[in-house]
Amino acid sequence: MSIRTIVAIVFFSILAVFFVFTALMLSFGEPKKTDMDDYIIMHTQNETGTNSGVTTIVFDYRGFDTLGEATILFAAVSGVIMIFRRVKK
Amino acid sequence: MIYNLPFIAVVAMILIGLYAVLFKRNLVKMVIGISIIESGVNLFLITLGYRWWGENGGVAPIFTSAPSEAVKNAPESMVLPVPQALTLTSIVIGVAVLALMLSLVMHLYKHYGTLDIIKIRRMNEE
Amino acid sequence: MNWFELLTLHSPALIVAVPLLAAFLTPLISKINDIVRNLFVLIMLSITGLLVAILGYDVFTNGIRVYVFGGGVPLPSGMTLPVRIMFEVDAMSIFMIIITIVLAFISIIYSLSYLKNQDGLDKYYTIVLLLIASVFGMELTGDLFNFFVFLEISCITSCALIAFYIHKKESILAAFNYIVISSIGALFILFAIALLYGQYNALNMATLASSIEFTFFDKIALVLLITGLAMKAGLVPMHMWLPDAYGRAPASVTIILIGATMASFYALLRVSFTIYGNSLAVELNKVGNSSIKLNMILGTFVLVLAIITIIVGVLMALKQSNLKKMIAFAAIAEIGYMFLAVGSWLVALNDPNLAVAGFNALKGGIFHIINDVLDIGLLFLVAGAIYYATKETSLNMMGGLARNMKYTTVFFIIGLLAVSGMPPMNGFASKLLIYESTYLINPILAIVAVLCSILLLAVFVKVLHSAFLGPEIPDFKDVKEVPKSMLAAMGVIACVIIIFGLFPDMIVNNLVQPAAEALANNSNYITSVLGGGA
Amino acid sequence: MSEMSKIVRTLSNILFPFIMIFGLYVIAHGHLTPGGGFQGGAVVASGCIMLLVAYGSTWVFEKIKTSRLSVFESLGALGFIGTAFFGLVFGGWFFNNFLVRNGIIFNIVPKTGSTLANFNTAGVLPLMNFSVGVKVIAGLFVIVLVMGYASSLKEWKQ
Repeated sequence: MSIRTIVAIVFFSILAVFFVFTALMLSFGEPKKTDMDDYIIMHTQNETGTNSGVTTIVFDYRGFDTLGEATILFAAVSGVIMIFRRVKK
Repeated sequence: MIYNLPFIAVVAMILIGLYAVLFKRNLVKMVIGISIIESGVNLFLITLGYRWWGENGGVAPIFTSAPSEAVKNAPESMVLPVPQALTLTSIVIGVAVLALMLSLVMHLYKHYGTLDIIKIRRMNEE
Repeated sequence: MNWFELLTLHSPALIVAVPLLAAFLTPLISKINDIVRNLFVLIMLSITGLLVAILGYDVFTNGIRVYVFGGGVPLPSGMTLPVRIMFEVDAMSIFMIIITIVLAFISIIYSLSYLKNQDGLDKYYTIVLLLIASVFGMELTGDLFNFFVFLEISCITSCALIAFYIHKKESILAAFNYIVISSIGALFILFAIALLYGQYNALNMATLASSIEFTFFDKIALVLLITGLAMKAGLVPMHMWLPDAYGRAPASVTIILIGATMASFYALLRVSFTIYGNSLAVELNKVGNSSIKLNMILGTFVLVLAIITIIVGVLMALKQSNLKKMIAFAAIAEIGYMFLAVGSWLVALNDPNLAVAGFNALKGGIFHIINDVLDIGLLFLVAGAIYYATKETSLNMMGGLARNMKYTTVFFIIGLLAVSGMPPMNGFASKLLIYESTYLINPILAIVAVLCSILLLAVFVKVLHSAFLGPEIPDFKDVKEVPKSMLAAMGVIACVIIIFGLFPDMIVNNLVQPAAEALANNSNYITSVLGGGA
Repeated sequence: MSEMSKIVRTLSNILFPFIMIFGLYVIAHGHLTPGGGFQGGAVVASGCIMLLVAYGSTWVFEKIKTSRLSVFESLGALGFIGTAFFGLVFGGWFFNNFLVRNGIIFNIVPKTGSTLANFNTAGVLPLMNFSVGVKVIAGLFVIVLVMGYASSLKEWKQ
């Protein structure tokens, strides 16, 4: 049992206690506050013209996140191509 | 009836993934462990946005196919849309991190000839 | 609305959008030839630099600027909570952006000649631009989930850049360690953001700051956020990725990696002072008559880790034989100094007689960010120059390089004096501020800090002797000086270091002072979004 | 990955158009039904990867140059950030939905319920969906193609 595994076990058990506590205390199904989401559900149609509540958030209310997401995919692809650049016939 | 069963599932996935990353020696198993933690956190995001309504639960916030009485009392009957958008982003992040890690694992296998992290670290020392 | 006001109005969004646009265009433009691509990257960076200058001038003259994406007014009609994503730029973010744009310029100019004969360069410049854009995004954003997205972009791009030398097996292993640790850290941060969203249904930092009442879940979210961000900033228990990552990456990439680490440090400050600012005075438990508040616990925790970081950083630096890893451990020690300053400010937050010393410590810590970035950056550029000239990284193989690499030796001496805090250089100014204030709070801290700083000096004098002075090594006889653009990059940093060292109050008064005030009280951070509500 | 048998190749030829149609449908109707650029792009990319597996990565690697695919990906990304910049130019704010109600195409506000006339709605969103879809198709296909081809080379089989 090297020191590395002992440290790993201690780290694992502390985090396990944290996560189990949060899971048991949270209440499923009745969120405490929902005013931001209610605003979005009520205003999707006439403010952004879509019928789908999720797509308005992905592309209009929080569109900048999706731009970040597109750059993540772009970065991953150019990263993989850069790592495999020596692969010639 | 189901109290917070989804949250227990989330914690189980996160702990399994963490176990795989911390204690497994094979590189590919570590990568699988990280994607399990990733899906655990995504499940946690989705279950935070659920809202119980009427007798058979919340309705998806999409107006094309929503039943008429759900559309009438709109905000209470529909599930929260924001966590679903956040999960979309986090899934794509999971794909990107996975692609990069697997290409690095392929290169490590080409350079070191083994997938065992302990052997690789020992080879790297000297 | 002439074009200047239009540019100031839209500058926060454009500072992130212009590098992104450049990154998307680079693969297409690099099909023409290399010179056009390098010119294009430099032009786009100078446009971003112009925007940073405009935004900086605007924020320093008339306060915090809020930029809403897609809408005009922060609060939609009839709502008390913002819905859209917002960029919130105050004096502290401007301070960090100036550091990032300086590092970006130096890195690109340095890499023009440092990586000239490498292949796969068009992908390299694309990913460097994405990394710069993501560090800008991390420092400008006012939205927690948006910060997580930019943190993840900086993770992926810096991992790809660390693995740039794919023929070297150590850099691939360093990249793998880096991506594993930072993706787990980022997942913990995402879990904490989900917890906060579950509690307050708000992702905007200002809204969270005003509505936090420090329940059980906020404690867990704070712990997860601090561990995740400290893991990214290189604090002791999770610092193992930093020496390999800094040591194995090309020198021009390491400069921007330092900027990304400082952005994670800034985020740690932003989370603990702005979002949890109001709950720092929450009384957790009573010992005798004195009540132990959150800031006392958080402060002692950060102080203990800071002291261990400094000691581990310096001692490990003594033991290294690889030049780049030695400088990387010195960088860890410098990060320890910043956490020392922040921890002492946290400890001295609420008791009246130490308030001035605490604020001086915070000013010293913030000033030390820019000093450390410049000193460690200069040392890494020198290490890159040695590697470029002699293709040698381990110290015991080098010797007598001063004969034909005169300028690099001069720059190394300047960097050496600056890192260990000798008087003429900028390191001295900020470290003195930190020593004074931590001494008032707890004398042991200042004593350990001074000792380790002297040990750092010993480390680098050893390097100076073994690498530069010493007898002539036969196979280094025909070593010639590094090309002009690398010397220019090093020269710029050296001049800035000397200017900061000779006139520190010029920087402290009109750059560090507003940043420290912006960080200390989060009230106008909240009111500029929620409109006087909080 | 070497080539599959004849039966698998013909079957994948037959199946491929249906997967493409479904994927493009999911991209096109992103603002009406659940789905959008990312999900539809992933479906079409899985169709392409099915072809890659059926025909073997060495054959596909000669046919399709990765540089041309990354050009497609850059175009998709430029389309997306270009629409955001147009929002700045026309609508006054970065990422503004300037086509709703006063644009020339995609400007109608939809009614609840699934009526056929709803396709021409939601302003900027369909444009962003298309560009993100192109980007995801090209991106995912390039990743799997490069990995597949690299693993089929001699030096990787130690």
